[in-house]
Amino acid sequence: NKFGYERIAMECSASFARIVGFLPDRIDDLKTAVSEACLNAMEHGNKSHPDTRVVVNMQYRDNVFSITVKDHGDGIQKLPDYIENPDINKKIENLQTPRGLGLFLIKQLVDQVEFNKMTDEGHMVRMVLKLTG
Amino acid sequence: NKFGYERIAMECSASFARIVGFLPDRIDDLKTAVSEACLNAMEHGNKSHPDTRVVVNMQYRDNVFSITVKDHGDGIQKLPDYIENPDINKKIENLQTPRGLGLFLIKQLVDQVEFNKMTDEGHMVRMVLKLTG
Amino acid sequence: MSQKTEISLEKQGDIMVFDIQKDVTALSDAIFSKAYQDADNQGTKKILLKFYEDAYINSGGIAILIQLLAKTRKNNQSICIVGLSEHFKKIFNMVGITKFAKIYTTMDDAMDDLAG
Amino acid sequence: MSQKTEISLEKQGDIMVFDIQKDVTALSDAIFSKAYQDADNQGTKKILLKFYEDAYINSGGIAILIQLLAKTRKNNQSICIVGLSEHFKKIFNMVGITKFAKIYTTMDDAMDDLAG
Ligand SMILES: Nc1ncnc2c1ncn2[C@@H]1O[C@H](COP(=O)(O)OP(=O)(O)O)[C@@H](O)[C@H]1O
Ligand SMILES: Nc1ncnc2c1ncn2[C@@H]1O[C@H](COP(=O)(O)OP(=O)(O)O)[C@@H](O)[C@H]1O
Repeated sequence: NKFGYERIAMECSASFARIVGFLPDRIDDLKTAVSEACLNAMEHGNKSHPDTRVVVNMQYRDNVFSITVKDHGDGIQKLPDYIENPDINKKIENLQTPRGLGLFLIKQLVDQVEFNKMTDEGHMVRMVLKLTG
Repeated sequence: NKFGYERIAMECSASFARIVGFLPDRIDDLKTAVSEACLNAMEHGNKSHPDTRVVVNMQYRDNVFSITVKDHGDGIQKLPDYIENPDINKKIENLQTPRGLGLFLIKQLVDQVEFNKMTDEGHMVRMVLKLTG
Repeated sequence: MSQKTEISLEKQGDIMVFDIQKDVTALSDAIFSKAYQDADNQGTKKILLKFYEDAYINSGGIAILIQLLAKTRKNNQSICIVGLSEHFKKIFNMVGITKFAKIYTTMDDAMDDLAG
Repeated sequence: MSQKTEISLEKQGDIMVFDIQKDVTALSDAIFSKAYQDADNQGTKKILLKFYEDAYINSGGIAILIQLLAKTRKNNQSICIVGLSEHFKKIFNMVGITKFAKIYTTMDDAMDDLAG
């Protein structure tokens, strides 16, 4: 964690996506999504405990790149509206926390995302990007 | 596999090692070792079956970077002498196959390697590089 | 390894340029607050945030930027952004930052806007 | 993605330069055989293998190179290597290739050796 596990996951997923043929702009989308998912896994899932692990898995098959990020937490609880619908005007007026943009960005940047998949090892987020063209 | 899984593993491990602070020459050692281990896992372990998987795991802790490469095979059988002790003179004279340098290189390049670790999922090779200085 | 944000302030005419190097994350809070404080103490009314193509900015960093925009708005300062990669232009747009700070591709265009 | 080896032959005086681009792996077998055949057909006695810093060479590729060295040795051709990164110099050394082909850092040094 102290070495920026999100960076490692980001760079790995970028190498993977580059090799299978994604274009640079999609790779940038992937990098941001992966980094946000890992940061959430470390911060909210594993609550920054030093001996917890975040496990990232990547797979590519039939033009579909999928990446899962697992943490040891209980998953994402019901979210307040400011997370589902962040509003920049309210954030600027200090009527809404400026945080809470990670999930929003993930949803915007990947083709498909599933949160709250529970496994034996804990909570998992699965993100999918499709290689087109 | 067709996309050169060994490249992906190579690049991922390189990103990982770079971020935790390995120097470029050690990263090159790691890349070659990882690529040889993955090629073996695909070719000998999974016997190039298209629906088999090679799973690579990386971990860094206390200045020790370790990486495991798992395949679905039965492990490495007793090896002939030309693998244990490759001899370039014999190879040039065609008295020994020119192949069989992968395990040799892995052993030379990493600080520690264990072959034939069997797990529920099959055979595993574990390689370790230490961050020094 | 996480690379600590570096901000240097450069006065160009009546415009204060925040030259922002390295990562912008949740950890950049203190350095942004201090830079803004310094600029504000000098009576700055025009701010240009200068980023670099290879910047790494995450949602925690964006939150810090939103807080900065909130301050400039409260204090009637104008603010522009320059140097972002296409990716981060898109992200800033998605989040709505572009409603409060225009994004330019070249320094000249940004300076012109602030000057005009 | 695996990048297919590209070899172009360039005659420089009585030296045949194999300009080797992209990856050298087990898949490079046919292209190396053909390049050698072409060079040999032209009566080449001196061969220079020119690699690039960013080459990816794995143990399967090294096996192909060993086979090439075996042929040059049988046919009394001299052979040198140039352009390898420090990493692959080390690897070629470990494997013992350097016993059969000297490795140089500059083209000039390699050409001098072959000429001398
Ligand atoms: N992996 C996770 N495990 C548990 N809760 C999570 C996880 N990821 C996100 N959350 C919850 O969703 C909220 C919104 O996350 P996000 O949009 O990334 O914003 P932020 O991390 O800035 O709060 C978090 O505050 C947290 O409550
Ligand atoms: N993952 C593996 N599973 C089963 N056998 C293996 C594995 N890796 C290596 N081997 C055995 O070890 C031998 C030597 O491997 P290596 O030195 O990499 O050379 P090569 O792959 O060129 O034969 C292989 O031919 C194979 O029999």
